[in-house]
Amino acid sequence: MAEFVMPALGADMSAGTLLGWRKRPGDTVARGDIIADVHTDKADVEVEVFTSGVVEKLLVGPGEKVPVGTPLAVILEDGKAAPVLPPSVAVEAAHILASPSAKALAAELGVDLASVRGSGPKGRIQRRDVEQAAKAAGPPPAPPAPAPRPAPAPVEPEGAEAAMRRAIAAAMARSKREIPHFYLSETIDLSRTMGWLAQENLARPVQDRLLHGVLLLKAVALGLREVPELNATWQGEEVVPSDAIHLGVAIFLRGGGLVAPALHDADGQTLNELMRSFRDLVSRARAGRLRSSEMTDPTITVTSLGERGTESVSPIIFPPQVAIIGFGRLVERPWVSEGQILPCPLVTATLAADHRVTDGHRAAAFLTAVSRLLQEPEGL
Amino acid sequence: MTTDEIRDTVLRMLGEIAPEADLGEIEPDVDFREQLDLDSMDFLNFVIAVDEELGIGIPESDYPRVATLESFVAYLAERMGAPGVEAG
Amino acid sequence: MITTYREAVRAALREALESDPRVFLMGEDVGRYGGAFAVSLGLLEEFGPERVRDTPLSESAFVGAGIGAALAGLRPIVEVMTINFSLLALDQVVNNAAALRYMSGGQFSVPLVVRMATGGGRQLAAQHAHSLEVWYAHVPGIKAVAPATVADARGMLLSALKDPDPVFVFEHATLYPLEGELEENGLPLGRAAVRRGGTDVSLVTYGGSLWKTIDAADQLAGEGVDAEVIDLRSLRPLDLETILQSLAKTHRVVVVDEGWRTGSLAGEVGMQISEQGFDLLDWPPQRVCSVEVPMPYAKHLEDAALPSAERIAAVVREMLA
Amino acid sequence: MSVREAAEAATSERKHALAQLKEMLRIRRFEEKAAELYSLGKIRGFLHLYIGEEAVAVGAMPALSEDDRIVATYRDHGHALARGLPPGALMAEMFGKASGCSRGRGGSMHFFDSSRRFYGGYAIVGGGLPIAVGLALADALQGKASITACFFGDGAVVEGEFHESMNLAALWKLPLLFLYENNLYAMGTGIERSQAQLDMELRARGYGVPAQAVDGMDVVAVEEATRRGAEAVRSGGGPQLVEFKTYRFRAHSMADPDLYRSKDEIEQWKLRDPIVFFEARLREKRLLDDASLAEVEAEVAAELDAAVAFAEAAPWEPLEDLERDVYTPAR
Repeated sequence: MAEFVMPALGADMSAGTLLGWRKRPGDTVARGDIIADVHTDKADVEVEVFTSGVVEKLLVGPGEKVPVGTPLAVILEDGKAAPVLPPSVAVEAAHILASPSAKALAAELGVDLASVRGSGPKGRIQRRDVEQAAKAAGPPPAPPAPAPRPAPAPVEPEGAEAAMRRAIAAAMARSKREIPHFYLSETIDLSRTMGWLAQENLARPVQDRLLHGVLLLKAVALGLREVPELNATWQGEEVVPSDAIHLGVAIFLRGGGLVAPALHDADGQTLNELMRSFRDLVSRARAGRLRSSEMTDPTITVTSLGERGTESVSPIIFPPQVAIIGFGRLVERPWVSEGQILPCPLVTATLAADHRVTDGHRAAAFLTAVSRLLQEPEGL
Repeated sequence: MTTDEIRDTVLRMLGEIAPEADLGEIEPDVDFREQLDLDSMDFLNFVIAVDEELGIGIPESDYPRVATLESFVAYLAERMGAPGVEAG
Repeated sequence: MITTYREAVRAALREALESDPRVFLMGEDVGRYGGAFAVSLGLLEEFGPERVRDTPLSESAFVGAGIGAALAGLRPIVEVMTINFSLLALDQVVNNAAALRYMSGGQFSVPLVVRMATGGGRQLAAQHAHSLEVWYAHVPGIKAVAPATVADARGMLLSALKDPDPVFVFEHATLYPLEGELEENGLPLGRAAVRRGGTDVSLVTYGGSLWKTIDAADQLAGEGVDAEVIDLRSLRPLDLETILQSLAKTHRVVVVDEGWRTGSLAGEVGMQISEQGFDLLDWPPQRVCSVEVPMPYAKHLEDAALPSAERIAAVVREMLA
Repeated sequence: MSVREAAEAATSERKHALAQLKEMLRIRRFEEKAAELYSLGKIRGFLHLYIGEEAVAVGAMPALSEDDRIVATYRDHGHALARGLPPGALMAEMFGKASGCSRGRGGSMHFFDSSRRFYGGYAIVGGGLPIAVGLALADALQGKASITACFFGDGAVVEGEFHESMNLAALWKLPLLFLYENNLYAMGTGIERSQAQLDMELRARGYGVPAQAVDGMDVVAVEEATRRGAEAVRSGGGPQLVEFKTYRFRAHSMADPDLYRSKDEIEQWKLRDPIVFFEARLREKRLLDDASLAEVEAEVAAELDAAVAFAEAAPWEPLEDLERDVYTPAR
């Protein structure tokens, strides 16, 4: 391992400024090749290298002024194995220029900054350089799928997801500690609902197709008009009812994590509008582009584990809200309908409510309202 | 459009819905919704993408016939390969 | 309801005068002339000379009188025609309005609102184009806000009137004809607003510079750069939290401020970001401010001196190169 | 007038006169004690003493009601005491204590008392004038009978704010009583070297403001002139100005070597010391004798000692409150 140092290009030269490199790490150099351009007080000089081999690493970036003798690059001499540079030497060799955020990310992703080439001014390492280094160091890259559209939102950096996990944990713990939960559940026969939905979707273009989830949302919103106490927040020592109905919709992020941003004024939206805003909310949630008001405005939350969830779910209330309703998986079960036992599509709705704010009687009224609304889908 | 071209198009669209998924690993004859953890919203976006790009509107009743990658490609090939023949 | 910035301010003035007998408007040519920027047009006829008072050109006296009237329980709105003339009243602002509450050990509040037009861009040359909001935002004891939209032109004035302490409202002179929606945004006076979401760079600005910053963001969008635009709305207090939330996403920030670069509000924002958002920075905080010259008259010179969408976009391109 | 009425009049005149004398002595002794405490380092910063001008504050204040509003200058000890601010609170303020009339935030130049409508001392010469215009404007707009009295000196009358305030008050016919304390010197500059026109009555007429000048060393004359001025303002005729020709026996402030005036000029004025002048008058009218004077002095001394003790014992403001009262807490 040989070091290429700032040469003394004249008797009175004490320091030189690297103008630019002619070679990149990995390039082979032969004795006498021009490896860099250096500016001295007298002139700009093409500098040659005296060892043949392969450029291992560039230690100084363009524009940097360093004293004569300072190591500028490391050359792996021909015929020599590449011993691991003792870290002290590498680090002392050059002050590593990296942005604070890049340093923080490098620490999180376990990337050694000394091994990263900076793409910023004066060779400063930026986040993308660290991200690339991390990717390079990661598992063999998947075959690059051709992606004509702009690259989808980058994967949540590890740091942010851990932060989200911590935030959810804190909120759930506080909720369990402070809110006296009580639970009620109701199994709802969706025969007429799903029949109406199938007919409705047949008549609609694909773009306007409705998901049954939207019907659940609208039923909850309209149900809250009949039992408004559940549409409120707990502030300080008292419940503050909300005249607006903003449904927090639990959205599971790809690769883990959960957010429950608000669908504003859900009760006032038609099914078409609600479907469009629901689709928009999900895509923006997954792209990490939610507005702050969507995070702070929900007055109640609706959660559902989707097709591969369980039959019922007993959710925990998101403080400062005072209720949450969870819908289980749609299941086909024998069900007594007009005196006959028929296979019916059923969903179990479980309401968790804050006993400081309401009681079983009113909560039951809400669930029966939702059930009734779902069974008259035309009214949604 | 050959079945390979159809498969590439389908894979690309799936890549947009689940960017972090590893498309190379998809088992062709296992429900890809499960493999890629797609929920009903993802699948609807996927169906809409197919409709927008390939002009084929998949009715809900046909959803069971397009659960795996292979059956999806075959379904599309049939719908495209033999225009006029209504899919089952 | 679509209206103009000027009419939105007038709507707030009328609502305040109607709803609160303690409110009165005082300033140069606010009455018979209808306001130098026609903001108070018609208010004299509607509310009479007692509550819509034209004043002699005595900035120190009528700003001081505004403070005194506030001390005695009224809710005066003083209009200083432009920030350029407000320099004559700075003694009353800094030594009395801002200090009386503290100096008197909390015995007096000064619920005063002072409005003034600000900024350049209309070829009025050096003495009539100042953007010195930072001088006011520097002083503890007063608040400084800069409504940039039609909604804020009304909303922030009404919030200012509810504030028990002096609030200085800076209305950029080029904004008066701006058209927009008069809806309620319910944002507290001190909160910034994200006017355009984005993930690649945070453009922080206020007042008259908002719209050229949005133009820059639109230009950049065409080049695949997704810029977030934050409208500070309040210069004191400064909503650093909203800026840092954005920076946590974008890791790059440019502050756009029509004030001169040295000692500008942009400098203060950049410093607070460096103090509390250091680890989020992937690039040093950047500024686009007025070139440090007394504002020239010639249009091509003034345009070059003022921040512009092109200059903003250029800085962003450099940061993302 | 019946004998009884005459007797009553005499006793009330005697009571009032003794009260006026006591007020002037309270100020004189307070200022002498302040100078002493300043030299001991208990009082810091700037200190501007009122010694020599007591007749102005003591004469003017009785003409102003509780509801009237008072604006003073940085030489505000006399005005504050005459308006009724407790000496203990003033002393504590100069000690920088939390029990000071401004919580230790203002110091000697900035005494405030909202309950007594005392809107403070102002260190910027002329800075209080626009405030006074505003206070008067508020009363006018609310149709209130109260008036605002604003004290200012010969330094202020050459400030722009004096011109703007006189014009605005006169233009809007505001209930404002301009009380001009002409003590001949603005710090080190005599009025002949700062004012092109010395006749304030003439200058005031330029704004259409009736003005009168009176001997500021004669507490009775000051009281009569101030009452006339106040009544005229109360009648709604707009602002009035009263000029008190007075003199300060001490330097501008503790730091002032007082080189700009001759010693004998000071001695000449001391011959017309407002307290000595008033005492002699009362003795002549048999309203005062050695015994009653000694009694007044004793009362004043006791009150002053209590004030200093109060200030010594008063607590400092806790540092955690440093940022309190910059803004009004949201209710």
